[in-house]
Amino acid sequence: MHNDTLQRNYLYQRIVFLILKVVTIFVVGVLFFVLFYIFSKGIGTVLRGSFWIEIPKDGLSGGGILPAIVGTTLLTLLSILLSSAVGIPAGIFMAEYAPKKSILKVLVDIMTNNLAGIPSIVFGLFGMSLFVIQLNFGDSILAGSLTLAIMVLPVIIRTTEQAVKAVPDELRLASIGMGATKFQTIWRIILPVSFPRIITGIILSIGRVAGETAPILFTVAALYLPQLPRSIFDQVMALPYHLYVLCVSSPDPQKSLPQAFGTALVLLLMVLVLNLIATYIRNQYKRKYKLK
Amino acid sequence: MFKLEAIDVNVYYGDKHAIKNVSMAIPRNSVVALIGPSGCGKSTFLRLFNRMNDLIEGIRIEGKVLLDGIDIYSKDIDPVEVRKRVGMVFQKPTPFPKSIFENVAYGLRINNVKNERYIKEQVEKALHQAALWEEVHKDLKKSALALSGGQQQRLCIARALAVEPSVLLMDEPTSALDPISTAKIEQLIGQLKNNYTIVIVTHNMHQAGRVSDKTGFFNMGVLVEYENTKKIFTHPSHRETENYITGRFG
Amino acid sequence: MKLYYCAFELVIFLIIVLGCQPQSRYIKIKGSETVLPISLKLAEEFGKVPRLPGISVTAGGSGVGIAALLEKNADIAMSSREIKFEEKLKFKDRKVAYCEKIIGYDALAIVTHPSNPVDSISLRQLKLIFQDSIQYWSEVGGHKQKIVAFNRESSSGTYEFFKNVVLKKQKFGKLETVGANGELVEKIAANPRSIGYVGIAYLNPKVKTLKVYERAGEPAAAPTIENTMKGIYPLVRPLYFYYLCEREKELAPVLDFITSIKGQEMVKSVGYPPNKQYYPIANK
Amino acid sequence: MLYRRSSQLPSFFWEAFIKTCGWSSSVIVIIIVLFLFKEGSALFGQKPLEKGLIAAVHIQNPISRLSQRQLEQLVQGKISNWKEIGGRDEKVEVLSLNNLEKKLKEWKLVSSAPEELLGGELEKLSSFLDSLLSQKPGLLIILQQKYIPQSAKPIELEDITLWHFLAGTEWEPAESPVPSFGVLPLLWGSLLVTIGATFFALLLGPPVAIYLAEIAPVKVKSIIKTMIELLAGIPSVVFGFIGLVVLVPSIQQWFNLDSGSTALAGSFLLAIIALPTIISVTEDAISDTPRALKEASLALGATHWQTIYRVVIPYSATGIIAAVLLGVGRIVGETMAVLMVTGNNPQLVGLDFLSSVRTMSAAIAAEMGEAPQGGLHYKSLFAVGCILFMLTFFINFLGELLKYFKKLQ
Repeated sequence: MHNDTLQRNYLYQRIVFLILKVVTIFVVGVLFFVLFYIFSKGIGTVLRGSFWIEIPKDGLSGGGILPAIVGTTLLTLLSILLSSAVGIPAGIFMAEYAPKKSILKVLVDIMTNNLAGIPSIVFGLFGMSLFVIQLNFGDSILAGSLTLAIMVLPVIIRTTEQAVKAVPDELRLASIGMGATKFQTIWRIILPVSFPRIITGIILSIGRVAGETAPILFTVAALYLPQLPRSIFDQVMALPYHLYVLCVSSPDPQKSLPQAFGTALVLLLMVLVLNLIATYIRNQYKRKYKLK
Repeated sequence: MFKLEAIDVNVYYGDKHAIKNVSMAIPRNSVVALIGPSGCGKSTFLRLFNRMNDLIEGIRIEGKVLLDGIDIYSKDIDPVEVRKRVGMVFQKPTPFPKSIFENVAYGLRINNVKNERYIKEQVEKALHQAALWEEVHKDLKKSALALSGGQQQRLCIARALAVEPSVLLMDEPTSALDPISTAKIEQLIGQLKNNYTIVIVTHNMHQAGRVSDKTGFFNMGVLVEYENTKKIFTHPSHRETENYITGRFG
Repeated sequence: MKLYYCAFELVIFLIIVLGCQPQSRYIKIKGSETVLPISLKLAEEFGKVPRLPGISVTAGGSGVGIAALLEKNADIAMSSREIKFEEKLKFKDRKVAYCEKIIGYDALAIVTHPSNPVDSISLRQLKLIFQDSIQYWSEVGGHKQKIVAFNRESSSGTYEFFKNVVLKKQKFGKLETVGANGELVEKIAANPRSIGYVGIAYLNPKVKTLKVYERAGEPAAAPTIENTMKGIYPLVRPLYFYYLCEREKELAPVLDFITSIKGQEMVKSVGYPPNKQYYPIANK
Repeated sequence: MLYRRSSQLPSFFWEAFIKTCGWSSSVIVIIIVLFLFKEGSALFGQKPLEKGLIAAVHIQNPISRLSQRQLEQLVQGKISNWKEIGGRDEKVEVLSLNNLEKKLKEWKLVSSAPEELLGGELEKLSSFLDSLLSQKPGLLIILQQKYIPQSAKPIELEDITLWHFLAGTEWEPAESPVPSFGVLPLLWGSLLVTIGATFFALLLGPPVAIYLAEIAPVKVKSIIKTMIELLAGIPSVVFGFIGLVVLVPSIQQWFNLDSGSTALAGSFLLAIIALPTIISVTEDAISDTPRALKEASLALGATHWQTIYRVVIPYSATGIIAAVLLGVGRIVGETMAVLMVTGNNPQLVGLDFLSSVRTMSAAIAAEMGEAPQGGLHYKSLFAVGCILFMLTFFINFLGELLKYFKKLQ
């Protein structure tokens, strides 16, 4: 009789595991289908060299996506530089200098935490109202990258803060015990140790910024602008918005479908490569600093 | 004049009275061991000498601590300058994730020493002093994290010595090490005594007996007894001390 | 860390260097989705010639374009309807004068799925369909199946035109809204029971266009460039460029081109009937 | 030598820089939130008419005050006689700039453009309305102040209230002259899509995580997990694109619908977008279960599944819920994917996943371009943004709370 229970339990287990396995295969299958589908349909377009170096032609159904690539690169670069330039010091400040128990710090903590999870469209709203209208930058690279920068700022602050806090206290004490000032300790010990983690965070943010559409919708993106920008007060095309445009605003969506698949694949590749780099750095870091 | 002197020191953590009215004088070029049960305040007391306690929030310190006759808690003293003069070695080995060379050169670099030759000389000297030179001189460029625990601790000692402090504080420097590494460090302390004043906190009474000239016994924040090591281990004048030393404590 | 410092410098440098030209050099065209193919082509043509100003195109709908013109967020508003009375007033309030150019015409095509047997439809039937009063294709000569009518966003000039001309300014029924013309065509092509309205440049072989007549007994006409130019298709509307008169000089390259024969041929090549005023060839 | 020296200049500079950045970003963070709420709350306390417009009636009309609802019904023609709301027995005629031309033609007062009667600058409008009011005492005029004739008195209008906004069932912000700002259809749209997506995510996420953490061979696990983490970064517009190309037509076919752009498509797509995050975080939570606990259970003779079911899942429950909340937080505000696949119909539907809905985020994205700056529509979209903000804030807060309790354990 005892054996029976055990048998039943095993049978039960086998069924449950089978279900779990099937669900996993389904989910992984769906996710891979997305990748595979885009890849197989887009590869032809992407391999066409002119796709990378031409402007879109024939009512968005031909040519390349050069302006969008340049636009996205510019926006991403500018916004990441801006947000890192403020966010990394701010993260260090939060971790090392900010008064630990003040109400302000708690408030800022809560806000930063939540802003990191707030929908990007809300940032778009904010950026449009502040930069485009009130500061009168107009639809411009400046307004767009400021909006994107503000969107990732909380993420970068958070990442930096966590990376800095992850540095063991002993190192801090040891350095201070040597007669280093607080700043020397941060500069020479804490930053070098936490830098790979900060960089990883920034690379992931690059991926996010490059793929975001909602914040640039009203701040910078042009539906069609067959030129490269010359000033930060110009509009630009951007990859994710271009993909959206190809899907919904193209005069003939069916004809521009290959372009859309190509654009999607470029976006996909970009994000995948960035993620791979981040993973690589993280692993290197783990190997290098096996800290207690 | 004594090298270090604490006069009527009281330390409070918030409401807690951690060090109660302690006075202690430490002669030049001697080794003083601080012993006592956990939480008795000996580590807190040790950290008074290089103002490491300043980093703890809500701490209040009363009394005087003199280094070469100067009160290091007076208002116009820079704690950073004090710490440069009073080196410290911690319980756990704490090498920085840099090369061995850079670890030892760290103190010089933060003092803005730019002369690479001088730095090289000092690093070599410090490694010699810490009895580590023989073992590592071939791989100075290697990461300090690759060293063994005992080597790491000696590296930390070398690191502290490279800036030529006059006092070395050691907070249970061997408690995380194996017996062989411990013996090496104890031997090292004996050698360093000639040039440095050393204060060491230890849980290991035999170690205190082996390395120190004078020993202070702390209990509940009070310095119960402070005597020559030999005397304290053979004829303690307090009952508490005797109980602790003979292991009948608590 | 030096790298980080350099990056910081670089940002400041970029802002200073790039920021020297505070105004965009591009002519911003904004507005109607219907006019979009013309503007896309226009921007493409201008992009090929370096000495001509660059053109940046944004869609959004006729209303958006005119509002942007008023706020000076656009240089040219493309519109598939005439400027509204209340919009005129707003320009008057701001004391700026707008000018308009009719750059071509559009025949608003009524499209269904190719499998639909219905060939022609009256304006009155259309009105009832889009008000949900006619619910079955059988009521207009088709199969016995429910009609699915697709509507456009209220910011669209096509929506306004349809509402004014076909619905006589009355309210639409509860219909599904589609954001853009191209999307609408895709949706119609995917649904055998559907009906919708779209500018003729957006037509493709995957959908069927219905012939439209005003009253019973009148001949029904298909939406073609020829029929439009002959004036026998009932749902024809001009396509406009609106701009501020004070800026006519700066915009001259665009305006001159679009009103030239070459420009009108471009309009025709996109699929819209040209404006006879600028395209005398058609008069012959 | 021990005495205080002046700080070294470069380090002083950098320290000041760090502090400046720290304080300024704290300020930025707080300003964003304040700014958003300032713009959003500006909607309330406004008259429900576009700026500069005034509603006026004949001076002898006993009605002097109208609620927003009444105004809407008057304009929409649902109230056709003043006596329905306590006035005299007069037919209601609404006259505004929008229908001025049409009404004048209807009343056969002009044949072509209204300018011929009213003058190019509408300078004669006011006196014309004076005479019109005497013929049609039931007239409700909605015009700029300067056109209101002397024989008319302005009506006091109720301000737009928070309640109107939250409980209103009609979202027609572009309607002129009296727009309606009922956020309920959008809120329900967001909720419907979120509920659906959460359902799919709960159905699919944790099982995969359990499989990966407990059952899958190490190699399979590491490959799949790396891949899934890579997928977490894919832009939502790419998913939206695939949804538009693959999912929407399929749903249309499977369910034999008029259009595949439905809440269901949105739900499924959002679940797919959130799944990588959910799986990855849930898997971490499950892997955190101490080995000793599992071994203790196995040693008592429990099968692997019993151990998972009775030890691992209860132990990591809070972590799993926190992971799902994290995913839901992302789902609620997702914009591009929903904009592309849910059909964007701002109608209040029931619990019908096969209907087309417009979510709050999609409403902002679709309408912001057409809303005139500073107008009511613009402000109302900010108010929608505030709701979105609070919703995600609340979900994140729940997540934080769970983490906190987990720590207490």
